Amino acid sequence: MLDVFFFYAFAALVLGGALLTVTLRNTVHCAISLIASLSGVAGIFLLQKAEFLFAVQIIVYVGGVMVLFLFVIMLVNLDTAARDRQFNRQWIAAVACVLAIGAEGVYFVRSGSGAWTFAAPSEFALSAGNTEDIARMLFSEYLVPFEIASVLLLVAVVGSVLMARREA
Amino acid sequence: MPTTAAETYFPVLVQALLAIVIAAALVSLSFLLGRKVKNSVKDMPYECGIVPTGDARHRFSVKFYLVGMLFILFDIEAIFLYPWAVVYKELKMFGFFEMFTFILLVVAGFFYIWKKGVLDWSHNDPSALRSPAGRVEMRDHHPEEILVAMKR
Amino acid sequence: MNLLDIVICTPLVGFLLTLFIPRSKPQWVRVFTLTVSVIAFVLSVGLATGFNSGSSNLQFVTDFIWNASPEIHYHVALDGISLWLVILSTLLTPIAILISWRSIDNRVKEFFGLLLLLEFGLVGVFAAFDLFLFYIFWEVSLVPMYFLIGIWGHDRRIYAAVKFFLYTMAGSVLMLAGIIFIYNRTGTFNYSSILDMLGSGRLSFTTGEEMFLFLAFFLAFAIKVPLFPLHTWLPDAHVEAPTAGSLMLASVMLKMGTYGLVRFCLPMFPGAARECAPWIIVLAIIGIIYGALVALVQPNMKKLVAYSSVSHLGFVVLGIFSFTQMGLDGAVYQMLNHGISTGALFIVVGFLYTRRHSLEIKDYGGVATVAPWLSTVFLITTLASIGLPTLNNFVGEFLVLQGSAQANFKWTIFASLGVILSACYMLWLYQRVFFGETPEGVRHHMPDLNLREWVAIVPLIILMAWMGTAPQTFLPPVSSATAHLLEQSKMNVPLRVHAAPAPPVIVAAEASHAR
Amino acid sequence: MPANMAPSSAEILRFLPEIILAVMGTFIMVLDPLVRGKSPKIFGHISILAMLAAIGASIFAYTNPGPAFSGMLMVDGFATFFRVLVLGVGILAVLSSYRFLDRERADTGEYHALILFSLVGQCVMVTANELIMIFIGLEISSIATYVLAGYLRDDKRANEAALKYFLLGSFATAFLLYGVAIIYGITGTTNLSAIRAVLSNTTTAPAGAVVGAAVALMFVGLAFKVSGAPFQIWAPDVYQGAPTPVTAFMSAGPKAAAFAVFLRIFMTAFETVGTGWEPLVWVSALLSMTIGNFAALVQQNIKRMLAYSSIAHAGYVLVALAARSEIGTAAAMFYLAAYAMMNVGAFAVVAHLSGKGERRLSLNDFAGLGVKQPLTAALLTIFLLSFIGVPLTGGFFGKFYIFKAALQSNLVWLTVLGLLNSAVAAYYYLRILVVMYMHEPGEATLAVEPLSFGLSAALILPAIGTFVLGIFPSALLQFADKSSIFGR
Amino acid sequence: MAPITTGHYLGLSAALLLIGVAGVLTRRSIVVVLMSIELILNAVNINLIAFSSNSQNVRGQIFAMFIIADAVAEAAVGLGILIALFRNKDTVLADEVDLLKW
Repeated sequence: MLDVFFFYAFAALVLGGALLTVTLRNTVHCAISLIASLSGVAGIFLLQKAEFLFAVQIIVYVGGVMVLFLFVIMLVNLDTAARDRQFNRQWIAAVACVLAIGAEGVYFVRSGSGAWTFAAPSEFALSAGNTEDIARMLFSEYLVPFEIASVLLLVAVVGSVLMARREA
Repeated sequence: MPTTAAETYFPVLVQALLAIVIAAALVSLSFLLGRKVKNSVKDMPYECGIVPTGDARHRFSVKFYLVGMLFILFDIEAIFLYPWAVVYKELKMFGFFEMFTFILLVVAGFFYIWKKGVLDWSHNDPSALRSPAGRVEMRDHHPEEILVAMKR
Repeated sequence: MNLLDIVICTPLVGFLLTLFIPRSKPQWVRVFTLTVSVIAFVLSVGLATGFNSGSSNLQFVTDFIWNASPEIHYHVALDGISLWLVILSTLLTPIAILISWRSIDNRVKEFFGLLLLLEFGLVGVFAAFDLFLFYIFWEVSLVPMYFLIGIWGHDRRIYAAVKFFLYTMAGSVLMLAGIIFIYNRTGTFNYSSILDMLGSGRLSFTTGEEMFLFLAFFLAFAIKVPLFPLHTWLPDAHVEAPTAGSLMLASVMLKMGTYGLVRFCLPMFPGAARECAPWIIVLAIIGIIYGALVALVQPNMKKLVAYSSVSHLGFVVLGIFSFTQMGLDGAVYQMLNHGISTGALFIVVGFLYTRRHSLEIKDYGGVATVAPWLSTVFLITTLASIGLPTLNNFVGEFLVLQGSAQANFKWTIFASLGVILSACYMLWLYQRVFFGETPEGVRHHMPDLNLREWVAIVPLIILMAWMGTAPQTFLPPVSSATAHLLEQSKMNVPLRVHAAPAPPVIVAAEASHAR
Repeated sequence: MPANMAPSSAEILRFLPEIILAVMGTFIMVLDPLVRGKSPKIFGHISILAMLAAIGASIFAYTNPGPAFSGMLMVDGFATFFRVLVLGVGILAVLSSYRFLDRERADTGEYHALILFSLVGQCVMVTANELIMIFIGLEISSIATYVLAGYLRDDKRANEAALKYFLLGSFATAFLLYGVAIIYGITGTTNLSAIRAVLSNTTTAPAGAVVGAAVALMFVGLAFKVSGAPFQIWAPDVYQGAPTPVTAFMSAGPKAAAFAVFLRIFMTAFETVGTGWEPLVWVSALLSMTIGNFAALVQQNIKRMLAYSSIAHAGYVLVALAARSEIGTAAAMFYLAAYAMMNVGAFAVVAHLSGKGERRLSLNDFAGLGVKQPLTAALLTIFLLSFIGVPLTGGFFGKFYIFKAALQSNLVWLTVLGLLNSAVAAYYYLRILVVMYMHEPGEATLAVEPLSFGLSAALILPAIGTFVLGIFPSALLQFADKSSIFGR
Repeated sequence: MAPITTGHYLGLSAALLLIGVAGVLTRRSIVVVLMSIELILNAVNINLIAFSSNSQNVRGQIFAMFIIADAVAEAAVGLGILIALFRNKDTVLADEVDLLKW
């Protein structure tokens, strides 16, 4: 019961935040709505017993990415932009795309659970320690993606320094 | 034994709610009960605070962005480190080498940043953005101004 | 490696070696390429002497697998039809080099090198007996001609070159689709194997497939011929091309189209070919008359000759689709004749152009008085082109008309109109250019033929007379090849089609409307 | 359990090319601030050596093919083919950038480090047999390429190109991920072979509509990456705005790698639901060819024209995918190899001609190149003829194999329309030839500098390759044929 | 109230995807477009976590970790590119980025 309540509460937070993000005029307000939305996502993670991901979501998104966004917003001083027209002229494309995805969603809702067949639960159930589960699999089976992720970070370091830094 | 995540974290929620209520109550009480005086001295920095110069909206140095960016990149490194630490004992030496390789590459990135001088704040901010819309006008706050404001 | 392979390779090797001649030595280039092309010609004459004209078998066969997957054969051979077309190509290349000797003075190396590359492609097209190899040579011959027109042509050369390339390309991609389709069905590109399979019934197409394939091939060839109404690229290309380009284009490249019709369309898709024959013949006859009428009113000599080509090649198509021995013999013979006489016409027009720098008929007049030998040569060529008895075209046209009369007499009547009209426009041209008042410009700039020009034109004049008086030198190999071809194209054909003579044009048209 | 997960030496060998590239990329990155400005060419040399070593390692890894790291990677003929292909593209791109970087005074280690990192990503993509692995490889490659596109920071066109590429690229990635997530949900795995097993088992197969939605989402994501219509809108802007050697690189390397992923996912995991996705690919192939070719007809900017042509060529490869057969896969592989060579070559010529600041990019700037620099013009002619599909060039056999595969799968209309398209395409390639040979030399060609050593190498090597593929195609095709079964 | 099933999470994720796509396509401000892309990535993560808990295997969560890492890398580079553009152009509106035909 509590579960249901929390789900709808977090879902409202997620969707409300998201809607405000894409509609608000002031970019700083958009960023703050985004934080709300992402926090809601973190709550959703928690409901699904993904505690580790919950922590990551808070640390990385709310603590990291959003700060970055705010820095950039201040760096490029978006106030002038906020006074202008807010939406571009791609309405038709947007409506078509949204309708297509929406129709798909309606189709699945109407056809009910029959349309969905989920993968059968695996033989071993998740243990209580979410982080241990992740760690065991990450550092054995997902060894290569993990190591290669460091290259991804390096690319990001070189790329952002190269792009943002002004050569002396 | 709680069965769902929501029940597990119910105490946490109660605590969070409590914190919010207390904080909100304190702020709103002082707002409701306190005496309101509005003059420019009230808007001045308190005691030894620095007198603000310029517009609050004036541009940040790109250095803030760079440092922020570095922070979250190493943040990612940290989130990989955390589960590793949890199972470190099981992984033994293999786990050590695994993480060593990972960290080595990230440290190479750090070295690069260091040598590039991104962390060097001492120079006269060569990486500041040039202001496209003309310089923001800097206003000086003279002591007389403050005195005049106080008299009002 | 037999003689045919050597004939094919000589121009290619010559082309590659030309690339290494220093740019500063244009004369070396001229001499070298002329030598190479003469060697190729002499070797190809050896082909004719070594050819057993009584046999319809392929001769000088080389067949090895060039590419394993998909299996592409380097399969070249000659039969009576390809033999003469190969020799025509090797004969006209040195002549083309000779007539460009002085008139081409910029980018000499590229020009003469490209002529050799063109020769390589042309000889290959006529010798290839593998569909894929044929397609490759077909496209290879396209590229040098594109550059020849585009770089050394006249004012509107770029338009003409691009139009030429695109028309041919559009047709040939459809042919490629057809070739791939056949390959997917048979697993081979080897033309002999495909014909064997068709003959033995191991390969057969449904009516719809056969029609699709026939049209895919036919369109590619019809554009090249060019058959009315696909001819519009031809006048542009001819007028804008340099003389050597016009020569090679008219004399040899147009034959690629008619050759393809004879070689591939008839034996592989006989049913569809007969089904479409009435329509194609209507187009051919329209082409004959239309070409002649348009030629009649042309103010430009090259354009006049170009439209006359449309008219002449209509005869060739008529002969091919009459499905008679005589008609086919005549069609093949007419391909050679047209190559010789129209080639000669372009050469002589080129001589006039180098002297007067104009192609407009109104700029000439009275040339006969200042350059009598030039006039004589032009006259002989004109008469040959008209189809005067004892000259070459007469034999070809006669055979074609006789063949078509066997199939349907009405066609002959319409086609004969074309012969009469050709006499009109050619003789009128001759009269306007060579007789009458001699303008100032002509009087002072019209020296008679020089030695190089004599060397270029004399072989063609000899051939005109030879082919007109002694066709038996040339016809036997052709006849045995066409007889074999007719035999092949009767296979797998439902009786109703080849037993009855094709219906009269108009009736056929009405009948299909009724359907 | 985890302790004995330590990889065997065979597994590490199979991963050696990526290791070499990553280590050398990091090395160059660290070296850059240390030797900055002293000997800028050294970075290029190192990266070429690294790529050669990686090619060697790829071939060596193929001597002992098989899966590695719990099925994450699959070193098979397919992977080796594309590894060598993308590395070859990398070498040619670096060769053609020496002079360019020198001219723009932008010769830094970062450029080469990013190219090597991007190659790490591409090698991972083509080797991966697992969706997470593919995703990470794709992202490394893409992010590095976004930055490379905006490498000349002071050039507004490059800024714009990078931004557009980044926005649409990450949008596409998000779509791809959504599809992947659904696939994970209904199959419980991200391993391609395991997904195939689930989807092909008729009793446990998930509902078609869900699979269809997931496949469609992934198709959208991948079509973005290979610039297939109707998701091609980014390509012309990005190709035009990016520095030319980078355009050469990204229009061949990452594109080939994305196609490799496309082929591997759709021909292994989703092969059993092929009738469902074939119409999608069919439409996209036709649209790409048509839009690409017809839009290219009217372009005046040479880079933009080549960008549209690259959309059209993506369409041809999609035709091969629509054939849904092993020979189709082999044909696509062959085509991509031929395409990579002619495309890198053509862009290298553009880089050579464009001059400092890339100002000379109009079609008319080629006027008279045939007179001023016959060799450059002749090489470009070879590439253009290969683009058109004239016999004896690689492009011809590529098209031939593709349409042969399509006809074998009874895609008659697609074949006919595709071939007509290639005839249309001849027109705009001919325009370049026309300008190059039939116009008098203009200002641009008179100012063009002599071919530098690196550029000549970057032109002559692909020209030789184009001819080799055009005259002896079967050697490569047989390897592709053998590899088109993905080591199954 | 009905118990919360995996389907509910998928519905939430689909709605978030929808909002994100709409944001990417309609907003002019590049920063907001970037935020919308983050929204889509979060929609993916919601999906993954729901599937992960449904099928009781942890792969989905690991996948989500990598997606977060990637989102960070993308955001860092993307904002870097934005700054580089801003230096030269003084605009952060998507449809004013029009030197090349859009």
